Amino acid sequence: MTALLAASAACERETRRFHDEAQPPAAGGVRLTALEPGPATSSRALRHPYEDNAWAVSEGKRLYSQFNCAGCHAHGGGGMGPPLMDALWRYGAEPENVFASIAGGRPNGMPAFGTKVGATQIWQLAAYVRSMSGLVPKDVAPGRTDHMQVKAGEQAAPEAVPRNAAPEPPAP
Amino acid sequence: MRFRAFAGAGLITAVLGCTDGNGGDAAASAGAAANRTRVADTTAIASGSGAEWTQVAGDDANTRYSPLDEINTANAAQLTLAWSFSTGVNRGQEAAPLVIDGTMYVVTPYPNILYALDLTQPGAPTRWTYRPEPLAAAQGVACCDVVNRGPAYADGRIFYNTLDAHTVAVDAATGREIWRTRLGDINRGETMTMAPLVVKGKVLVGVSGGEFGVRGWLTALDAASGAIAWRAYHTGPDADVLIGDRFKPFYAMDQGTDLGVTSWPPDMWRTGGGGVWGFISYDPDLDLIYYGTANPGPWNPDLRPGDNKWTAGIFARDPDDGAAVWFYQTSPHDLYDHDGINESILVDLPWQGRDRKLLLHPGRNGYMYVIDRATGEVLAADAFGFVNSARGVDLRTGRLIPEPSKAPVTGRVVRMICPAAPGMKDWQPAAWSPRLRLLFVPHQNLCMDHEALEANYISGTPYLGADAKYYGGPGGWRGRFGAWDPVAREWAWTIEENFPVWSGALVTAGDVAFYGTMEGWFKAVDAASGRELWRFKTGSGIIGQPVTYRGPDGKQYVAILSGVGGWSGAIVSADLDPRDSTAGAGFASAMRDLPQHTTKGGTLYVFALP
Amino acid sequence: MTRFVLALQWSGRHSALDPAGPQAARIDSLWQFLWIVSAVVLAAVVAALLYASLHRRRHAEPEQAGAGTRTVVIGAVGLTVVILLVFLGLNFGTGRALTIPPDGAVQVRITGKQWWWEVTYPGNPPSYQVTTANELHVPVGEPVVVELGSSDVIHSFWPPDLVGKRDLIPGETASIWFQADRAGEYRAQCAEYCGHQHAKMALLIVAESRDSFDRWLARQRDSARTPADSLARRGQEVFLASSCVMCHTIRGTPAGSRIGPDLTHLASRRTIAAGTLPNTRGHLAGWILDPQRIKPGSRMPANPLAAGDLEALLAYLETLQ
Amino acid sequence: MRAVSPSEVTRADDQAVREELERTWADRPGFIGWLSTTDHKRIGLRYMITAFTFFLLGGLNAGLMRLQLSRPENDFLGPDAYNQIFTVHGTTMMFLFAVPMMHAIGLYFVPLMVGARNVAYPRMNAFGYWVYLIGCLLLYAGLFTNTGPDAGWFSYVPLAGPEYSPGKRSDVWAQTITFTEIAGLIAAVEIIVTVFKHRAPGMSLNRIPLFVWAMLVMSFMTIYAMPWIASASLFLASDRLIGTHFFNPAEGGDALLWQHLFWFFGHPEVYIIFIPATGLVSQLVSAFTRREVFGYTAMVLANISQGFLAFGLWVHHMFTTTVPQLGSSFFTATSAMIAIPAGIQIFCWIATIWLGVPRFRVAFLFVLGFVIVFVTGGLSGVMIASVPFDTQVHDTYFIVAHFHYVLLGSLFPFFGALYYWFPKLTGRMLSERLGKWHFALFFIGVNVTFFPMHFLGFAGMPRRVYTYIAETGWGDLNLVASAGAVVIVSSVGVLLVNVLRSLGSGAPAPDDPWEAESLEWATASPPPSYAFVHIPVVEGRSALWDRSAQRPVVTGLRTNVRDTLVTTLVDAIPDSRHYDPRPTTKPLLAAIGIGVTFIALMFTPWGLPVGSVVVLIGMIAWAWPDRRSYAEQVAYEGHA
Repeated sequence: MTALLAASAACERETRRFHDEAQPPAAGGVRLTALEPGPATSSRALRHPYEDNAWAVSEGKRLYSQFNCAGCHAHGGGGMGPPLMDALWRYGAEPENVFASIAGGRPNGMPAFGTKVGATQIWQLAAYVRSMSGLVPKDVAPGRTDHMQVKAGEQAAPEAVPRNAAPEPPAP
Repeated sequence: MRFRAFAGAGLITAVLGCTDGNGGDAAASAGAAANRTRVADTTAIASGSGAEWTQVAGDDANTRYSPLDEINTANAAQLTLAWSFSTGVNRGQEAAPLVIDGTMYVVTPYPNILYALDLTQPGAPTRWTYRPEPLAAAQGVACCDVVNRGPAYADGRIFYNTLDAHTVAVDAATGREIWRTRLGDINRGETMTMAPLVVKGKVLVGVSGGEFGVRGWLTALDAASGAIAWRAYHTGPDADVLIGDRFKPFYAMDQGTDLGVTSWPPDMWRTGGGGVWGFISYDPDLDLIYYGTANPGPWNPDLRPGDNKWTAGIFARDPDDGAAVWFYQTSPHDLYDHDGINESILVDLPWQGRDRKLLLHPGRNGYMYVIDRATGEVLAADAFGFVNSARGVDLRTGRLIPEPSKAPVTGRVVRMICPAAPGMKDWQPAAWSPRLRLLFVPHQNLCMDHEALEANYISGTPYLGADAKYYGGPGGWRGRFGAWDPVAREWAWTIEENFPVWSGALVTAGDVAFYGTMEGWFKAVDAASGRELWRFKTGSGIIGQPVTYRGPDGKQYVAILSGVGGWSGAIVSADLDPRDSTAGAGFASAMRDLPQHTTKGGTLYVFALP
Repeated sequence: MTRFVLALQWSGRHSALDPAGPQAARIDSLWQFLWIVSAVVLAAVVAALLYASLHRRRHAEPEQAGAGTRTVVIGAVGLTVVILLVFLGLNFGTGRALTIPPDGAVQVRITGKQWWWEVTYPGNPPSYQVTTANELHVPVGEPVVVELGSSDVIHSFWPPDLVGKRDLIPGETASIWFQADRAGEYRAQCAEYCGHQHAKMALLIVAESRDSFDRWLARQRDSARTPADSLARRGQEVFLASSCVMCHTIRGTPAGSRIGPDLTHLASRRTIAAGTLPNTRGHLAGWILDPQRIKPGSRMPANPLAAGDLEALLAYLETLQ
Repeated sequence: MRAVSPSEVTRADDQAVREELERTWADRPGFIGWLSTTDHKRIGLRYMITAFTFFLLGGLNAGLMRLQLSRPENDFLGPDAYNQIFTVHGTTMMFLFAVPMMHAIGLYFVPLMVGARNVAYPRMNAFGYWVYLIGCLLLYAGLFTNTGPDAGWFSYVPLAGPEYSPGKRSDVWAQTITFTEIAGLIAAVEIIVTVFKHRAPGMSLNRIPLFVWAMLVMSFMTIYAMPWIASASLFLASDRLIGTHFFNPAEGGDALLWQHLFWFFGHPEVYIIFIPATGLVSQLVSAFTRREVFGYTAMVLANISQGFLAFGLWVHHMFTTTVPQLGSSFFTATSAMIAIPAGIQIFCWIATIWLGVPRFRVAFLFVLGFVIVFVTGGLSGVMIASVPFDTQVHDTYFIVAHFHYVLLGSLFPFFGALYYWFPKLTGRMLSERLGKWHFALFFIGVNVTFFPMHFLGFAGMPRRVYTYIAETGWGDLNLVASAGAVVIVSSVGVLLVNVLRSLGSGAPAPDDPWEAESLEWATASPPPSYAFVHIPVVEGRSALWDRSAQRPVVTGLRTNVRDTLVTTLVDAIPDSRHYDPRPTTKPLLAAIGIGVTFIALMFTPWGLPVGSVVVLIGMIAWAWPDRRSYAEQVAYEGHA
């Protein structure tokens, strides 16, 4: 049973999803605050499938450099844009939040990439962005690149539990 | 990376400036003594009483020298806080306040609020506030914090630039907006951070964005209407660069037709950088403006074979029509983001036995240039710190001689390049004391590991093509404040600081020099000896420009904005994470201990003798 | 013999044994020597073996080795040594001739990328630099020195008709030179395994007269013009407003990314997708819509454009002569 | 102990001795016995069956590849699947089949051929097998979970490095290599010690069979070559897991460093496979011509010189990189030089056949096939030693053709040996009729598959392509090659039928069905657990043919404990007795520890400390004095 689970995890991790045509998150599904009127509900999203897929995350890492994300956010430490490797998320830490940040931009300087980058690649980028703070499994997260040593690879990133981001699920 | 441009703002009415070497008044009023006093008989200096501070650099010559001498080496130790003012903005405060007619004008970083403070009232209450409401998105294309280096004043109007690439003119009396001209497009990465200079009814402004592939320019606006009078690009065909018959560069390397096109791979000049975000100076005698152009884009030099004219150099232009008169390229085919934007300070000195009109340019590449400002001839270029990225400047050809072993290679880390990308000295303006004939230079001592990378031009996103990490250079200190003797071509004295000295300098006829540190200390030192006279701990790191003025009550005041940020302080102001050593384009790794020394702030401090 | 087989198999196809340049020709003559000697040696060994096996089948007892046997064996070994020495001599001669590049050669730089080739002709002044992709034009009868580098993994440049291969290794710069003596198109394919699309990473070498080479080079220096035709102009808008700009350069427009091939003169190229498909409207459309069907794993994502947009885009791309 | 003639030993004695030896040397019954055995014959056979199983799987991979390539633009396999399959094919054939199979044959037959009761270090032998098995299972577990390595069996960086091989595929490769390297090193040590210290009295170094010589040379090569690949795979794994920069040119590492390390192992690797094959050929030639191999000394020296020269060839895999021309010339010369010992061997075999009386049994047919196929491959090998020529054919189907001729050339003697030794292994004869079909189909299949590939190479077809476009014109010859592959598969099918039929109903084999000369034929088929009732004494180079009338044997070795004889290195003079340890499962425990360590190391650096603890427990238990054995030993020493 364990072996089967491990095997299916391995298959999931290793698939090369060349032919994917991923869909953007459902409209209205993105939530940025813990506050809500009436009794609180949980809206914690499921991990996006790409976060279990090493190839998708590594594609995200490649695009992160090639689409100049690194120009503002450096390799996670930030610069013109905020750091991405820490536990603070201005606009939510869930994959849907990150997708929305990339696709729709954010008012204080994040450009909206949605018209220029397809949903598949945005999901790949979102998965990679989350890997920087250890939010995707270690065996999926990328190692070092063939470039300057600037930080430990994402696979060694300690999990930074998002603070002040998505709402906590209600107490049982 | 070019740094918050501060532009030498000229105030034609108030500043007579550069009166061809008759500084006798100043010298006389300065009186007093220091062990190194000389008579500044041939130096162009600010004139007037020094009661006001009407342009960021104090005068058109960019000396940051004040003839006030109430505060002097004997009494500076008694300086005390007179009043303070919170700007309400917690980003890097690089601006110089202006003082005109009993009113102080303070401009903040984004959102670029302009405050008019009434100095005639106790505690300097706000007379009016002007909010230009620049586009918030502009913050995303401002390379190195969202700073502003100050306003300019002329004819009852305050002019300044907003981050989203507009220039505004505001009525100095009422705070009413008179005109507002859009000069750039943030979607192309164009922002404006420099302080304008007003010359002969024209507001001179330049663009930032060398890290975004902008095509850099200097633009003259009609001070009355805000209409564009002329615009000189710094890449492209001669017609666009306003190169015509009058253009007589001194060196062969800068001579030729359409070098702004032919010294680039095809079409790369369209995204070649070369903005203007430093200070502009003006010599009314020669009727020329001087300013530096920023780095070429992208950073990776392998991608742009050629000299990449007219980036990383110094232009002399006619302010009336913008016509270029000469150009000297401090870093042809710039390898390390060593812009040419550092201020040019106009001084008249005897040089090798004859009086010459000179231009002092403490270069980002680590060389202190002494240039004949009439011709563009380089008379001296001496390293003023540890330089291993170049072997020197060939005075015969004018060319910087790069050190091949330190040249960037795509895909390979080149280690220990000194100075690092922020250069030996970045934007932080130096001050010139005509009395002492010393140049007071705040600067840094950083080296870097650098890897050149592929770069993709996607408009509105960074166009860098390099990863770098900086660290303190040899000696164990990261910053220094020193007095350079341009005639002896050596330091008269230096003060080593733990962090880069990212604030501007100020020197007075009282022979007191002022500067601030990134820990937040505001210091007064004996300009002749470098002896520390006084220090005050402000609320945040200092990266602003100290100014001095005589208040309506007749006392001399010294003012400084405190509020850490800028490229060097972004680790604090933008909460960067130094576990990634490339954070803040590599600066955060050199400053990883800064958060233990200071926090964000945005406060104006004004000091006076008790 | 091999010539015969080849002639039978692929007349007009590419082959290292149908040399179009002096280098390949030299290697080909070395091969002629090698295969003839080898064939003789093989025949001799097989003959000896078969004769040895068959000639004493009827005998009951093995024979003692005599001095004769020993002499024959030593002789055979000696002959082997002689053949090898001749081989070494010829080999070093050929090697020397191939490695020394002549002066005044055309200079080109090729960068291998997953999975295409960037071709750059350095310019003097730099504004004469020409950048294209997957197509290398050379003048006939003139030596060409190719400087080779890689921006990701190891690739290998190999035009069999012209010269042997040379690896493109990240962190190193290699160079190779060749000369095409016959005008024509030659195919080069990546010869070092480089990942998913190693199979579809080809480069077309077009050898043409000096005149037409110069004309081609001059044309490649031009920026793209805004098209006059309204459909094509709309195509340009589609290009600039869609994901195309994230990866491609068209000089003269704001598109300046280098992730994918420079498209400034796309329409002048004969193939697309690194020598995989002829550059026709239909293939281009198929490639833009779903490149993963043609080159699975390729770095170009699917672009589900509306029919009208696609038509406009194709019209625009066709203007990029 | 002393040498006596058989006549001194009575038949009744003999029977009692046999029974006692059987009690002493037998494994425990049942599954535990199966897990705990340290008998080199059981382990060797197990090794062979495992290696052969993976040969079949590797062949299956090859079949899939040929199917994919049979026509242009085939969409049977996508690039992702194809790349995994071709990588696993190469890795399987080199690391899971060829080298282990040669080691397995050595571990089984070398002790028998030198007249030893068991291999040296029998528990380590068991350990080595288990480690090897874990490596095999890891690779195929990887393939079946879509984690099959896909960077080629040579795993060139940077393609196999952390940036371009996301996931765990290349880690599976690196650790598979680690496991097989450990197993290979163990086998090499055992073979060397067995040959040096456990030879039967009288078998001086100049009398040992040529196959044993070949195994000795090959084992030394293994010891010198394997550490390079072990270091390389360690470097690769640490680049991937903990971000070291061994192969990162940006940070001062070097992509070519990998190639140097890999080929410094990789080229000797080819000879590690080929040299034992020459040993097999010598045994077969001798057995089927009823004559000692002509030029024994020359043959031995040829093997030794190949062993040395093989380490001077590695750069010929890198002629198209940036290695300097002058350096290349040296490697061209060595690469050509190695043809000389190979030539000596071929000429000596031909001379032997010439002088002998050939019997055209299947095994001998395979020898003839070997000479033809191998000489073809060898000649193309000399061609590619030429730098200019190599720049044309390097990494093309010409090379694919070349090394398949060489390696499948080495498979011919292996198949020959299978027919030759199958009776010894199983006690059953294989069918000669089916065997001839097997040979004919295999010979035809190999040539039809691989000969056209030479021309594909000239026509520009690179290796490791998952497809090709129709315009290249490569379709026809690829179709021919694929048809040849069908023939090869059918020939292996015939072999399987032959083996299965023989196991069920094959003719029982006598002790020495071929009237061959080496000592393994001096015992029963299959050999008993104690191998020989009496350790034979050797009187000549052909142990059985040269035996004097007395046929002397060694007596005096205890039969109630596992007593083995240690002889001197050069002259094999009896020197001392050695106590052979009892069977145990502890090596299995240690092997599992190693498995845990290296598999965990694919995921976390913690694998090292945690796994090491398990290994340590296994090793300590293994080395812990066994009370019963100790008592036996004391009793034995006391008795002596």
